[in-house]
Amino acid sequence: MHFAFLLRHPPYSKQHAREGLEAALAAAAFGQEVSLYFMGDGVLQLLPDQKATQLAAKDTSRMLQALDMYDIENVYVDRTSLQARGIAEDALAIKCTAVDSRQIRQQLATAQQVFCF
Amino acid sequence: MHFAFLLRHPPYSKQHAREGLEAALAAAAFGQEVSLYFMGDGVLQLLPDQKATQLAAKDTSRMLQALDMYDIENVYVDRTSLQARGIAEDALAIKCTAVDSRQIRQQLATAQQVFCF
Amino acid sequence: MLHIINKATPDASLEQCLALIDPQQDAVLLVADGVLSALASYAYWPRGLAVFVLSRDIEARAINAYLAPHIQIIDDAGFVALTEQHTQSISW
Amino acid sequence: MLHIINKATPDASLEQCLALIDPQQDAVLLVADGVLSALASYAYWPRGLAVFVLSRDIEARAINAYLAPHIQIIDDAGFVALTEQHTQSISW
Amino acid sequence: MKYALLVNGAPLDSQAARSALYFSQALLAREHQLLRVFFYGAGVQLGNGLQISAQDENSLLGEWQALALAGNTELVLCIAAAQRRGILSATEAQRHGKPPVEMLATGFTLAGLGTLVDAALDVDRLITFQG
Amino acid sequence: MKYALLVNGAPLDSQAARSALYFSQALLAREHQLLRVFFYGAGVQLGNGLQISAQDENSLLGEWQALALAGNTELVLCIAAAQRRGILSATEAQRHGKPPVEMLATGFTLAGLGTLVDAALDVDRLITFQG
Repeated sequence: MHFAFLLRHPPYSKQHAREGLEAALAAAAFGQEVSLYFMGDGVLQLLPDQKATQLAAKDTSRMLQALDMYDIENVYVDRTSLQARGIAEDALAIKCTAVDSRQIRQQLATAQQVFCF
Repeated sequence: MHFAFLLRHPPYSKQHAREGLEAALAAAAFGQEVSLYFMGDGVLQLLPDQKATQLAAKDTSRMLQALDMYDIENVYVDRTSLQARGIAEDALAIKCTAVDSRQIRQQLATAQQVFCF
Repeated sequence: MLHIINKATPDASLEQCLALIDPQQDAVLLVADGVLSALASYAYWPRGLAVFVLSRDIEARAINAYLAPHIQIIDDAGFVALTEQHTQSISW
Repeated sequence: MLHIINKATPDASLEQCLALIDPQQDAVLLVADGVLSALASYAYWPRGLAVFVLSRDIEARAINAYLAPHIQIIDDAGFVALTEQHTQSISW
Repeated sequence: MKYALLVNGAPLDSQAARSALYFSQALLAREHQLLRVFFYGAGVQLGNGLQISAQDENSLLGEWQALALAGNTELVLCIAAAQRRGILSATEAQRHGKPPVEMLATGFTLAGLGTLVDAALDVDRLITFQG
Repeated sequence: MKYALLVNGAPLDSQAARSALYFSQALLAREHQLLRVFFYGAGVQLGNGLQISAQDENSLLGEWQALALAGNTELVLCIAAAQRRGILSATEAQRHGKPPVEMLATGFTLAGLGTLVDAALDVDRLITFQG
């Protein structure tokens, strides 16, 4: 089954970034096909060199390194959200495919479940 | 001492409306001069005929009836916020003075404390 | 796709939801503080989109008189019916 | 007046804060998710307004390289100093 | 149809648990099955059995417990999310070297995210209630 | 100068308590007095003494307790806001007919909104940390 996760929150103030990724990793660990869509302030989860220790928090960007291990290959980032924040596609900590809203809409139509964090 | 309360949240989903009013009533009960400023979605706290029982919640509009009892007379509503929501000044459940941002700014300058809910 | 929105504007959820909506096939259900986006004064819903609000959330907040004319009011059973009709949903 | 903002845009706090700000006398301090409003791509701060961000919130989120040029970075002691200088504050 | 719910919002500081309760009651009234409600994020706070409802409000927790009995519905708190927010069963407390106080409300269980994934696979509809 | 803080945000689901902690440490380092921290709204959840910090994170609660000792600072939970969110002292629990479990973390007290008003009158600066 195909589970899509929309990751829309910036890291650290709240637990959405962390708990969204944990849910996605769990779905993959339980053998489901997982796709991730970073959008809105969620694209900030993808910035390299985060210093979570400044807030004594769990470094969510390190959790992204685990995506490979869980065979999560479908990692997408909303191009408009990157542009609105002045972030270049090649400045991200992990490899993502930049997509637009139309592509996201089409891909979500094939998902068994869409989880929103 | 003069304590100003900015009441900016709509009633019921969260506790801001209720807990903001409770803090204001407490300040008045402890003998302080209190002024209330309803702004943004906070103006929705002022609508008559709320049915809080639909959500098994505490009716915050009934708390407004207590303002008189606590001698809170300085009750202001942001005119722009009402207009943006299509709400007439005479449609509110209690008597408020409609003010604009400039007036609010001037009045806050005289407050000992500004509490924001 | 059924889009369920529980947040008042301004909020990123609304923008993101609108960017993904297909007005021909999708429906929007406003619940909790989300019902505030059903006010007539908030006019950003695309033409032709089906927008529903939950009656108990409207009544609790006493905003019946302020709703945009095309908004459809449903009860809890109507909410369930929407989830029966739409195989997919996103709660923003 | 010191305005302390801890929320990312879009959010009603920003609008309401901007409506009350006096750019000549007031200062804005961005903390927590509020620091995202210091990005160069977000250009709604009135000219001449002093806008500060808390360094640990910037570093945690790794957005140093993206800040608007007029934003001033301060540490925790700088935050305390701002509260010393301003007799009044509003946390939005 | 078979349903499961995911509730992410705190019981008092969001309307999520309240909205989900009314939805669940309507589900049962329409003779759907509600297999499981998975509480995640701040939503786990509903399962704090030590909470006391104020006199002037109904007990949201009690209504959920009644719903679970009526619908034969599992109420599951995500164990990791609950632990982060200080909600432990007596067993969990003891495992962490604390006094074995039972904080979990009657009718709730602690389980991992796998039970959310399972629910998503078992049902016709999984509906999320955000905070 | 004399300071007091008002913390309205939940400890984990907002950054309020964390930001307020660093601010408080900087206050003491600059030799200000921090008389009282008043936890209101979802902020009261910091005072839940049954919480357990995960291994990979520092204990926010423990750091607050250390700060309170170092600064001779009162940590006060709003009693009404705490009760709504299920956080009770043993005395309060018993008064409501529940087993007398002490949920309040060491160093915290329950008190009414009057102590917030008092603090606002007693200090030179009252700074709020929102959720």
